[in-house]
Amino acid sequence: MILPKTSEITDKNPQVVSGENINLQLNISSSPHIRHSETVPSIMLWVIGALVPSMIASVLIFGFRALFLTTLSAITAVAVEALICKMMKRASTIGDFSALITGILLAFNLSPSLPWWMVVLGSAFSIAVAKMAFGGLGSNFINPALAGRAFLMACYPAEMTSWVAPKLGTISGINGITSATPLANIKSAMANGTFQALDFQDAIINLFSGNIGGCIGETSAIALLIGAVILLYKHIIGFTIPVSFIGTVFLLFWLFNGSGQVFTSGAIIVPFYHILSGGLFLGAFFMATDMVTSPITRKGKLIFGLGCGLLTFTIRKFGGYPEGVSYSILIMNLFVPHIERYTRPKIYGEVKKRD
Amino acid sequence: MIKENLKRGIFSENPIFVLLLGLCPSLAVSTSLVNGIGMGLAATFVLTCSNVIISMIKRLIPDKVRIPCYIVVIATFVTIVQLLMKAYLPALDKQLGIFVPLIVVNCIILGRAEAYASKNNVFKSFIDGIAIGLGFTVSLSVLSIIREVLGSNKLFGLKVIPSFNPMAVFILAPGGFFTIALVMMLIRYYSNRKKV
Amino acid sequence: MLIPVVIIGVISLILGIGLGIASKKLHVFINPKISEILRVLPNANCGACGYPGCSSFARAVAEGNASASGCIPGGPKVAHAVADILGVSAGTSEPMMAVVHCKGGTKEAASRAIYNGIQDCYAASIVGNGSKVCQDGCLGLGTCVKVCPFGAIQISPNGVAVVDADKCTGCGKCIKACPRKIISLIPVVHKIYLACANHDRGAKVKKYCSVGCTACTLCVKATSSGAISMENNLPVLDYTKTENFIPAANKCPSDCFVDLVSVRPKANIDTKCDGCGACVPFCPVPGTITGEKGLRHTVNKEKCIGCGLCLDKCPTHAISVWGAGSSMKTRQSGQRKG
Amino acid sequence: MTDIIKLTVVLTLTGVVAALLIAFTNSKTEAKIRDQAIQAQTSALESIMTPGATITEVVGTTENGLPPQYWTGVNGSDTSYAFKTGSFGYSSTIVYLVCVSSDGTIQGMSILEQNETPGLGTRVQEIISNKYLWNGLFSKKEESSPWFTEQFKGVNIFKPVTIEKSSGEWHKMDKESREKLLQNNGVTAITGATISTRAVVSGIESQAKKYLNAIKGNGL
Amino acid sequence: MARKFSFKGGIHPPHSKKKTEHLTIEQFPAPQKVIVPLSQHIGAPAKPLVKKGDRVLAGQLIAESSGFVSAVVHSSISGTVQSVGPFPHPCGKKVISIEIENDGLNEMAVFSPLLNWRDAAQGELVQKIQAAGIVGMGGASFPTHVKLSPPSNKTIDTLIINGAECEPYLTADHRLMLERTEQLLTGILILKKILSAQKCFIGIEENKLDAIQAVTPLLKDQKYREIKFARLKVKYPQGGEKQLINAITGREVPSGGLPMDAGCVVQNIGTAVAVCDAVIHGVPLFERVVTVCGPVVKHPKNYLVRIGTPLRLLLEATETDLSAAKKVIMGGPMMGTTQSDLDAPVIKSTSGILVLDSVQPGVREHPCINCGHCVHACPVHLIPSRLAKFVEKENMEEAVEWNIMDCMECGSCTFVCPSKINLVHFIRLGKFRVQAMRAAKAPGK
Amino acid sequence: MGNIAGLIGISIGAVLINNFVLSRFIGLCPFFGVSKKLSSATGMGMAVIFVMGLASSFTWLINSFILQPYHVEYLQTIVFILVIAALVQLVEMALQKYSPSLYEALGIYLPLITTNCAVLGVAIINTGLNQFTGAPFTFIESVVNGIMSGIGFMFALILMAGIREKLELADVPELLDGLPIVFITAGLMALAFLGFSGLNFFS
Repeated sequence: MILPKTSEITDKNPQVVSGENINLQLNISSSPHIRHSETVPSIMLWVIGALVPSMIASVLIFGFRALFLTTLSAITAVAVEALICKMMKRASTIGDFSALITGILLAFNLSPSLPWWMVVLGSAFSIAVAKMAFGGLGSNFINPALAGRAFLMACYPAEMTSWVAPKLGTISGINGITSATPLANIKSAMANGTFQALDFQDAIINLFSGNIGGCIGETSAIALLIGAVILLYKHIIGFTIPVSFIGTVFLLFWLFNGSGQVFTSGAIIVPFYHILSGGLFLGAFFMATDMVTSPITRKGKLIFGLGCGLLTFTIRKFGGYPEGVSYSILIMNLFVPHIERYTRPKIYGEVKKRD
Repeated sequence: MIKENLKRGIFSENPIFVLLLGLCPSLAVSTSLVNGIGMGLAATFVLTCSNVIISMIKRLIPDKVRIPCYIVVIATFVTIVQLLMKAYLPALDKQLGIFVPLIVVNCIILGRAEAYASKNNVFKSFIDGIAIGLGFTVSLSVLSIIREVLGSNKLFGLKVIPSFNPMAVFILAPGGFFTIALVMMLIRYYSNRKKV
Repeated sequence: MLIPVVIIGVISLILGIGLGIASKKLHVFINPKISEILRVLPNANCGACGYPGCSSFARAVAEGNASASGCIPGGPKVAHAVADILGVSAGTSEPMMAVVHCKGGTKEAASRAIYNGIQDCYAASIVGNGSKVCQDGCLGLGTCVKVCPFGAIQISPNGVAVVDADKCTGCGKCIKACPRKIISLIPVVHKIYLACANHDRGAKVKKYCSVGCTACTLCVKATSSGAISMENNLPVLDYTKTENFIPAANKCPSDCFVDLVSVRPKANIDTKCDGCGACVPFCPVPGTITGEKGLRHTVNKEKCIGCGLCLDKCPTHAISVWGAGSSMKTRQSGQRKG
Repeated sequence: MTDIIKLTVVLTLTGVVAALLIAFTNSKTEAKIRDQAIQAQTSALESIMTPGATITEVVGTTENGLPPQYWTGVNGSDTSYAFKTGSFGYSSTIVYLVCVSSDGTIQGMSILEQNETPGLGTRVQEIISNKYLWNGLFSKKEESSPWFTEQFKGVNIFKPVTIEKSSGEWHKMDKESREKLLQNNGVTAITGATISTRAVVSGIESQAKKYLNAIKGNGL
Repeated sequence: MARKFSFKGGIHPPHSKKKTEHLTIEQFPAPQKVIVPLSQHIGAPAKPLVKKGDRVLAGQLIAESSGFVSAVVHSSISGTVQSVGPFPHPCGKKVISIEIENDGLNEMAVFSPLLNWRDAAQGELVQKIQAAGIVGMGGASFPTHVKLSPPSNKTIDTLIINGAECEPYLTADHRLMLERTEQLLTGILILKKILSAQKCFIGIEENKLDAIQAVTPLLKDQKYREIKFARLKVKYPQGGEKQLINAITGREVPSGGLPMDAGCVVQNIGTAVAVCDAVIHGVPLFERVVTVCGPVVKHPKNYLVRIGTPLRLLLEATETDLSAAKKVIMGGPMMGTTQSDLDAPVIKSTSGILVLDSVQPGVREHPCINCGHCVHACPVHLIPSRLAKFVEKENMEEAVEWNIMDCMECGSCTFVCPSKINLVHFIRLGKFRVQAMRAAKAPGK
Repeated sequence: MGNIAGLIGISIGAVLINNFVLSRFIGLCPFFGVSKKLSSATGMGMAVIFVMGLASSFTWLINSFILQPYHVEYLQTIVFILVIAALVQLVEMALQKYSPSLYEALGIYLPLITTNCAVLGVAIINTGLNQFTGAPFTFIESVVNGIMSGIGFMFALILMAGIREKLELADVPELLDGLPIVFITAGLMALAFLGFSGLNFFS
């Protein structure tokens, strides 16, 4: 079906020839005739705005290289999208700002020490393969930024898992190890049996402020929360996915905290440590909630969030990677068509079909 | 006629990119060029031999046991290849692993047996086997070269591009799928251009 | 040597007997067409057709659910073989082609508003009945283009659907698709049709369409066979009564007819002419055939419309029609009878 | 009925002929295949033993923690022992041969099988070569062993083996720091593949120690 | 009055009612010429009873109904029939209409009032309504007498009067509630008597405070005590029949069914007033209240207009700047239809005429991003974005499977869509296609 | 109960980590062929699970009681494929005769399975070593491995079918429309499944 934009239609339409009963150029179109002011670019701009606090935090934590990589990633994403649109001979879609978000989110998921050309490669992959190959915004089934991260992870695992220390100091409580992420620490601590030695209370303050090693945009929980509040307030994301996602992770790590007990202070601190570290907040608020790749109904979103949480727990606890948020979201993305199929809302006045 | 057949096998009826047959081995063993060529030649051998034998015995076989008989013929040659490889190319055999016996179920071979060898004479079937087999080998080599160079920056165990940090994903499963998509896209692009 | 032979021998023996018995005991009747199709398929069971295996594809084809060319590995050869089994060769009836009964594009026909919506004729017709003033005109949004399996319809730059006579197979899909019901089939040999479907009459039509039929009935009068009649202010062409709508087409003051033959062949009078003048009254364009009685007559090529009405009237078979008309067979007077 | 007999006969005949063909090929290749396996094992053993050692295969009982099968290499007065052992790495069981002298010093080791992540764990078998396609294809192939296993030479299994993560990979080190590493009884980890590294190290530490102790306990 | 009635889904478009909600209804002068279409209702068009040259009186029957689901048509002025033929109609097509030239005498036909309606039989009352040609005046234009004659196997226990008027701009019902409160309530009582419904509600959105204040005191009166007031939450489409039933009774009309399947009948304010006029005064439906409003309408008005008055006259009377007009809409902005011909007349279901100065995106501006706004807005709980995709890809089976036929085209999904996709247009196209498909498959056709 | 843990390990390995389609590249032809529609993907998946379980047990028995005792392991390929082919054909005929409804649901997919390398693949894998225990597969283990590999296959197939049905609604560029985009989809799926690598519940 040929679907030109409004402007094109009006241009292409013939001049109204005056004839019988014709006096003016009225438009005929289908109802409704008024629209809400919210647009796709406005949504995307709000998301970008919500990412600004994290950006500032990352510059404070990792220095200007973080900003450089993010900018580079964003520019690459937009440029690749523009190029592909041109190659496909379709109207450029960079005006919807979705490529910009993909670029920023990808950078937020990368180590600040990553070589710049890897960032460019990942960003180009995100846009070209995970998004534009399927027809661009709205057609992709998998989160492009996360696909880019997974691609880089498979390409350059060593570089992707080497971290730099935060600028503001070492992680208190985990002295000596500055280049690993808190999650890698807890994982190895659990494996070595030195788990009790970690001073959690101190660590959590650092986790909250973001003064830890990790990816560019994921470290500062407080900055991410500010962004999340903006998105929630603007109704761009709902509570369903973040709450079910983070809640599931919290609950599972609380119940299976490794100490065998549930109601001790040590047991309760473990899930806090887990939800604050790694990319959980970034993932739960900014990537699992990606509209295109998450279910459309509330019930579907709930299932999606629960699934993400369960998978994150599984990968963090039993998997080969210390971090499981991005893979859990990617895997749940694959389930979205089925979740949507089975969570179709009950329509008004639904009549049971008789077979 | 031979030339025509080869052209058909490699281009117009390329088993992987056009007919979409034999995908499993082509993705699994195309991680290195040596593996790719080895697999391709092994399959070519089986394809040619079974084509010849089947075209010979096609009249003797009752319809009901047609498929089992064909499979037996194919499996025989696969086993022979397997044994020969184990004896003379043990390293390659180890690399190809399970995919050598899986040549039996490669749709190309049974497909050619059914579609061609069971309807044509011995010589024609022989040529067809070689042509399609070569097409398979060429396609495998193309895939292998792309994947090995991008994925490990190596060919025959030697580096290819200076100061290129290889993208390991191309050796992994996702890279296999991406590569085949890429090649199919290029083929489509050029055939579209030809038409226009 | 013995062990492998025995093992395989025994296994194949057991399987052979098993299969043999099973094929007898478990025999189920299948449509012979299916097994016939199955024979010509590659039987690679590759699944590329989207069906689970060759046999289910064969069944789908036999039941008409899948196209004969659905087998990708088989290619065109197999497709032809399958088609032969199905016997989908075209019927023996007269070849037909689709024509669009409207030629009022953006230049000729007026709009009453700007349509702003889905580019589809149905979609436009449910929003204030489209943007054309004419209630029966082609909306030009290409719904017929989309359904044509042969790529035979295009929207002209002028904004009306035009059928490519060479590509059209007369399958009739566009007829069902058109919301205005202005596409119909005509016998391919005729090449002339009325390109208007408007039921208004007179000056009213002229106000909004320069090529609209005004129901002036000149075409009816120009067709002696009575093959054109007026129904609800619109001429109706009866293609079974005559083949010759050339005079009618030429008479139309609004140029509502479309002749797919761009240049009609012209009549020519050869030396056999004895100047009897019998042909002159039958010529629909006065002053085309001239000549003095008894002398060889001549045809004014400028005026001749190539209708061929004069052919049968010539007692000496001196008139023939030939010329640039490529798709029209050169006709010799006297050859056609009845 | 004749139908059934006919198809059974055909199928059986095909099978028999096929079996004959295969059996024939097998008879011709059987010895060669066995040779290949033996040769592969010998060359693997030779590469990890001190050169010139006489290698004897010992097929033992599994009593007292003895390995089911091991090799001794006698070189003058020195006796070294080689074991085949394995441990679960990141995504597969890594199987390797390790040769230790009676005091627990690793003489050499070689990875036999692994199916780890390409680009990460598979680097346990990585051979560093700087030859390019254009200058290496027709030149003589240089024999070199993987750096990862090379660094185990001289490490003592009776002392705790440390895994060095921060100082870079062994093949990038200079001679001095390599010696320093050996003094610490340490090996370097493969960047990003700590799990695979740890699997190999802990496998050697526990298994080889156990076997060596068992052999020595048996008075050999 | 604590309880607010509402339903699940819906949207909050700007009301835009400020300009007209305080304007009293003005009588619009009878025009020089009226065009009375024979098809102003759902069902078979009426059959003309007059011919060219006949003289007719205002309120005189000029066309009789041609079936059960059909409605009679009356002349709205006194004058001479000019012609009977195809004339522009608000639906965009040309429809057989009766053109009457005004003789300026405004001579009324003789009406037969029925003052003692309480003693009349139900059938008689229905007949009265049928004879007055009353149809649903909210926009659906379903013949009222049909709604009032439920089949014997359906019991109606609830009558709901729809005072929601949730469409932006429109204030016709609002003004009626204020200015003709008594007639309205009487009309409701008549309707209730006809249906012998036990319960009767009048639902008014809470933003029409003055209307609530006008109606509720009267409900305390002994006469009108049977009528209960329901305060409705301000939300579009609160006035949708099915939404209103759901909000007030909690019941759901079964998919593919009618309100009567849920034991309810919903009538519009305008209809109730018309019923009162028809029964008590015997006056047929030949004029109605129309809100004329919009950004380029200089003097917005609530007019009492003769049916058949061309739109142009209304726009001229309100000094509308037609050069700035981009769209003329009959009805509200959410469900109204665009007009291409200003000679189209006001018909029985014309609740308003809006003139907008902006063109909304016709098809889409961005691709669907699956945001789910349409899902939350849909009062029928469909997934409009998916339906639109199915229609676009012409996958009608899936569209039907995902309940495309249940869409009521309220426009909520399109209103909220950030991609500015005209989902409603796609769905309407889809429904049309499905109907065409079914018709083609139906046996015997 | 170590046995149960071992079986769970095999199951998770077969379904998630070493998924036949997404990481082993086995059974790709039907994966791409029959994933167009969810309904046929489900039917195919069920049929594969059934046949793989059946084939695993048969081939394990043949391998352990005939091939190994007589030292004719080199006949593996031919014997296995013969048994599988005959088995599939018999099951198909039996279904067609005795349970037409089941045949409609599963049986029509059976011919496609004969040449599905997944079935032969799992039979051959079962003759090797269990990578979790380092010992040869027991009968139960091999049947579980067979069924679970089948489930893994179905899992991937169903996910793919869901995505492909959704892709029908997307505006895929002409150059990629059809199979190329399906390959890219499979690649992205495999990329996501890398997240399962190294999953180990019993370390």
